[in-house]
Amino acid sequence: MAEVSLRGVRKSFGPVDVIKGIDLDVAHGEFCVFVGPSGCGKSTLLRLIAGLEDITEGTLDIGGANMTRVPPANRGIAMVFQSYALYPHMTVRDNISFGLRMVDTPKPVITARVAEAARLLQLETYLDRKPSQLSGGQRQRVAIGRAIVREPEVFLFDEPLSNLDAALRSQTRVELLNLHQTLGATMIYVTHDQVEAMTMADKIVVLQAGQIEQVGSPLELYERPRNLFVAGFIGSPRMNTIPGRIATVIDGAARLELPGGAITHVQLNGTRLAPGPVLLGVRPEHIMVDDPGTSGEGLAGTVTLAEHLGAETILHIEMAHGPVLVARADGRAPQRIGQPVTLTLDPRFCHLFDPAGPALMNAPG
Amino acid sequence: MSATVGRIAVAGPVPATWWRRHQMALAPAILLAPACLLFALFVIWPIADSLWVSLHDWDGIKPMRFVGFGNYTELFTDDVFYTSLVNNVLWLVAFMLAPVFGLALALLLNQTLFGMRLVKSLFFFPFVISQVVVGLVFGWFLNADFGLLNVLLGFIGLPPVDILGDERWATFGVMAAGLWPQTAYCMILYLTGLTAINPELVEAARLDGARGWRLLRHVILPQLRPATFIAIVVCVVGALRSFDLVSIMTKGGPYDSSSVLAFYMYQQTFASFRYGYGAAIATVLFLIMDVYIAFFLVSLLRRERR
Amino acid sequence: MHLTRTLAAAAVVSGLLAAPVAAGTIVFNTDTSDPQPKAAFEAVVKQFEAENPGVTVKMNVYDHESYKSSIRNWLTSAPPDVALWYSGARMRQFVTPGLLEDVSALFTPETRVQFSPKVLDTVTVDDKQFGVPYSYYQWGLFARTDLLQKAGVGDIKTWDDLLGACDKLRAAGIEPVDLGSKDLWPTAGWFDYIDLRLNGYEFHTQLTEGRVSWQDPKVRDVFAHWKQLLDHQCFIKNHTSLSWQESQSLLYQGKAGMMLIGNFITQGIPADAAANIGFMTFPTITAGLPQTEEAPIESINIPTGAKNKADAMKLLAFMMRADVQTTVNKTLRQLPANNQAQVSDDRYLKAGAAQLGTAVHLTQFLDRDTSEDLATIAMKGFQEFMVKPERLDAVLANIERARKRIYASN
Amino acid sequence: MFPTPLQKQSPGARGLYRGVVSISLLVWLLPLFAIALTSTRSLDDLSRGNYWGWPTDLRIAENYTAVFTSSPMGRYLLNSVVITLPAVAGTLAVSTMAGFALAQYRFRGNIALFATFIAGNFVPFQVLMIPVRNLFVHVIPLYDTVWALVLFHIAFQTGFCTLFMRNFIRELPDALVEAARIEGVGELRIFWHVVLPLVRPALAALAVLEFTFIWNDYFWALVLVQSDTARPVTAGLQALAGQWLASWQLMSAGALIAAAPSIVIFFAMQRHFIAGLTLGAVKE
Repeated sequence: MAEVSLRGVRKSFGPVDVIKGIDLDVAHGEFCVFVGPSGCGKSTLLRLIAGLEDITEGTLDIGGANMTRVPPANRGIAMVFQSYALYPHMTVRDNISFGLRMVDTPKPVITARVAEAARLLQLETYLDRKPSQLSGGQRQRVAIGRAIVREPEVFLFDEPLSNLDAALRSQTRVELLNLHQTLGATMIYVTHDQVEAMTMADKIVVLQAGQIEQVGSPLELYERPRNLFVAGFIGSPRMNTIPGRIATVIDGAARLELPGGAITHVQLNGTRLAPGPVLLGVRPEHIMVDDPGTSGEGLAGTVTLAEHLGAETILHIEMAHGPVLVARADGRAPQRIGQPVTLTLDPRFCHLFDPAGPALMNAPG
Repeated sequence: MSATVGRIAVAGPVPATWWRRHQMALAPAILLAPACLLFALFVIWPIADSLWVSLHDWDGIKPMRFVGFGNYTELFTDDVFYTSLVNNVLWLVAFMLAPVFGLALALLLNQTLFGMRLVKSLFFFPFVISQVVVGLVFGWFLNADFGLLNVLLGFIGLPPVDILGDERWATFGVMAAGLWPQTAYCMILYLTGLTAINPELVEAARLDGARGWRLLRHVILPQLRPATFIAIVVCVVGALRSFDLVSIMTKGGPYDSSSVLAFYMYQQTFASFRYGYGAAIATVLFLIMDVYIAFFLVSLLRRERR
Repeated sequence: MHLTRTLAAAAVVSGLLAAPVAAGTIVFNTDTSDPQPKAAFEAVVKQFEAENPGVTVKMNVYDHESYKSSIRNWLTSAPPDVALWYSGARMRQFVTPGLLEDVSALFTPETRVQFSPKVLDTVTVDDKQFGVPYSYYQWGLFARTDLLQKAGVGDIKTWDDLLGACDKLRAAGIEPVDLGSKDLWPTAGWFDYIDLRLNGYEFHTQLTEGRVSWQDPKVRDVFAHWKQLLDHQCFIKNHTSLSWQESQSLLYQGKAGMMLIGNFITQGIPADAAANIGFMTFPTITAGLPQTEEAPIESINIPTGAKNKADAMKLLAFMMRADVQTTVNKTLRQLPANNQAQVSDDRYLKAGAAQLGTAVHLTQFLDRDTSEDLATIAMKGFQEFMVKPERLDAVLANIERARKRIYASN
Repeated sequence: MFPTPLQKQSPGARGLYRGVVSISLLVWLLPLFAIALTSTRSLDDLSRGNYWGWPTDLRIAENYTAVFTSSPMGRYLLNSVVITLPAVAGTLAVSTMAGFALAQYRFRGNIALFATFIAGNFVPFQVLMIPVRNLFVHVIPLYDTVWALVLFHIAFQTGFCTLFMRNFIRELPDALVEAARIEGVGELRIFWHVVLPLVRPALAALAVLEFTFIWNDYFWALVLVQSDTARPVTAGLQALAGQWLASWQLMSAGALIAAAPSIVIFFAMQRHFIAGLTLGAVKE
């Protein structure tokens, strides 16, 4: 079994703390994605697991064994680098077999493993080429092949798709997931792209400034973000946040004053909240856009931009007294730029946040 | 093909030997050892030893006699030392022309017509030649009796000049020889710099209406800053180290008027056998250079930190 | 330097242990890189080895100029068994710190008489001999007799004759005196001779030994005479940018009348010019002074640290012999130091032998008679004076400052 | 491109440009033409004062042969080769190892050590003259042998070459080394199998550059050797200058012979040479 667990892991470079205490368990066979903005420490965390950086404090266990001070080669891991790290002076075959050759693996074993990896990754016809003669996607597969032949218990991926174009990226995502199915190994995957995280992960770890903001399945994070950061990071277009005030709480529902004096009501579902400033969070698909006058309680605004994506239209609406909101409308939405509209927030899908960050209440829906 | 612990052992038969465990610390030490050893023995220690020798009176035979800063105080009263120091400053100033000439040449030659590659190489190759040969070539070119320069002066009706034999001109004659390869070097730096400028940047500037001198001044030159930096670095180093040409063309003469610190030091050491005094001159040269090394290091390390 | 010394000692010791020099081998350092000296000493070594079976001589041939500095290195670190060197002050500077071996034993009553006292003096310190002189040569004016005749110049016997010759040659469109001062030392020939002829041997010796001020009126007098030569436009114009070799071609091409130089110049005289180039002694200035001439003497020495002194002494004894000196000097085109050796049949050497035979005193030339340090400063001063005579005071002050520094520390 | 490419201009302008460049080149190389011309003259020409006219009869073969027969020029050239090749090889070896260590490992004093190499590279080497000479005379008995020069050149050039190699290796993706490390490849094997193949272009550039630097050295040849058995061609040429004073045709031929190897290397490996020289001239 190859579960990975980190306990109180810290990393500092000189006086700078980069990783500030991480506790995390990745189960055997899980596909775990570290996601976060650049500089959040996700790559460093991966390198700590790989053993490329020394852990300053805390412990790392892989497969139940303490690996905190074990050299990378002995941790039972393999890593695929963002740049693929292919040796330009070696053929594909030599690249894939390099590590095995350097630790004196018997020749027949090498041959068999390279053949198996090449078959799995459809690289058989390219084995004698140099990396410079391969396309981006092929190079990527070679890098994975090099990891596979080591037959590791844990695969580490450091933004492996960021050098591919959009079409290839979604295709490779699927291939990687298939590979995960086939190999059944634990995979830890670093990306800054929340779409990748959402589509691939069994478990997402959102990192920010060296700390874990939230851990959970993609839908958990999407629906129940623990704080403003996660709420804003997961989902595209991002969640709208509107500053407001809880004026009164009556019968488990809050009366919310929004900028410009608009009023809306939010069911608190048992959460006890006191009057005071809050941020109202609502995802674009939960804002209904109507012509003015259709609904009495709506917020008035003007369309400033309409992005027609075919299946849907992303409308940017400047509120009369407040921020620009983004709403996801039907692909054939009739609204045009400059047009005044009325917005209705679906009360079932409203989140409330403390202006300092933590979620006060996630949407019940 | 699911992974098992047992199979990993085959993939990575990496016994955790003593070497394995410590190689991250040992490898750099081993790799650095030869360089550090050689550098310490032939560069670092000699600098210290040279400073030590400079505090002594020593002719290489008799025991060294400690004289404190005696050699240095003597420098203050030594006319030849001053002449050499002033000449070094002149060299420094004159060598600042090399980047200017080099840039001019680079601008002239930065074309892609047929044959320009060869032309550029030909312009460059004075730099490839040994200074000994450059010295001989120029010494002869400037020869008072039959040098080509005087032949050419004769054509336009000017009297011959004895540049290397005249205290007023000797230094300039040697510096001219020094500028020849130095300009070539700067030229190649600028040519490379010009090639590396993003053409879109120049096009954009042209669209904004910048042309000729203004384009050069406001767009091209700032882009050439790295080249200028290196050009100045090598010119300063070249000017302070100047020895070969002086030694070959004038031997510091007439009567030390074209001497430079490096040459005067050599002469004091090996012609007058004043090791301590020679070392003191070397120290002064070293101190001048230190200011500059410090400047260079600071700017380089600052870049490193970024 | 302690580290160096300790390591040096260790290196020497290990060197001794590691490579014992085979008995019967002599290491012989020479500065005979030029063709004629090289041939001369190769012949010497061959003959010596033939006469002393079992002894082999290993020659290390150095270039003439760098020999002067490198001898300091190996004399103090890894001395050979035998080395060529100069006599006089240059030798004494190595005798004082005990780097050269006393070879007085070679100068038995029989051999001693073969060397004139003035020659023997130059290898003698405290009544002990530290080298064997084997060769020397004369200095004087090498002149184009044909040009002098054409310009109406008669014998140059006195100072005024010399000044007159300058005027006449100049009038005839000939550069009177050829000189190449880029190497500095040719100027010292002029200084030495004017001083010797004007102030005499005693004063000159006091000056070169650092016992007299360079601002002494007698020294100023030397420069006053020199100034007369400048005023009479005796010297060629571009002498500062010419080496002595470069300058000599003016003499051969008939563009210049005379040159004050050592006999070594005769090696380079082209056949067609030889007939017209004569030798004369430098003219008299002060009448009645004992005749003194410049005659640099070469000698052969044994370093104190030599490993095979027994065989080294044999080589010195061999070099001392009249017959050997005859052959060597024939190839060298110089004069044998042994007065029983034969001067080779060469008119310049015959003239030189005659000149030096009558001389009462011999000097070794400024850069061998005084410290190299002082000589270099002085010779640069001479060159500067010749170009800018008005700077004489500064030049002399500078030399005097150096003299005080150098001779105070000794 | 700046200045404006001439392809866009009239043929007349291009012709004018070619004229200007040709004349500049002629003036620029005039001293060299002069020396090349002289190396073909007969001695008669020179003694008759025909320094600059057309040679009355060409003596190319004679003069160039005479250089070798009348002087130890052949020996000097051989010495230069024997000094330069091991010195270049040694410098590259030592500095590649050091450059790799400084670029790839984090350890205390890394930057300080790096700065020391850079600073040492700029030291006016005359400062080292007396101690280094004493070292070779008294401690390491190699004075007046080619090995003194070889050793010293390796040591001194290590400063520059380490700076060069360190920066080059620094530019290589760290991942290449890390990937090998994860696969259990030993550090020294990483150096040999991964880094060395990757730095080949830098090695080529440095090799050419160092070849000319060391080949052209004059100062140390003067300080550390003195006999013909060890003297390289630069110092040899200067020594011959005394012997050949009147024989300008030999002097010129000798100078050209001495310069030839570095010129040949330059033209043969121009791309590498310029790449080495201009490293750092492009980006900041």
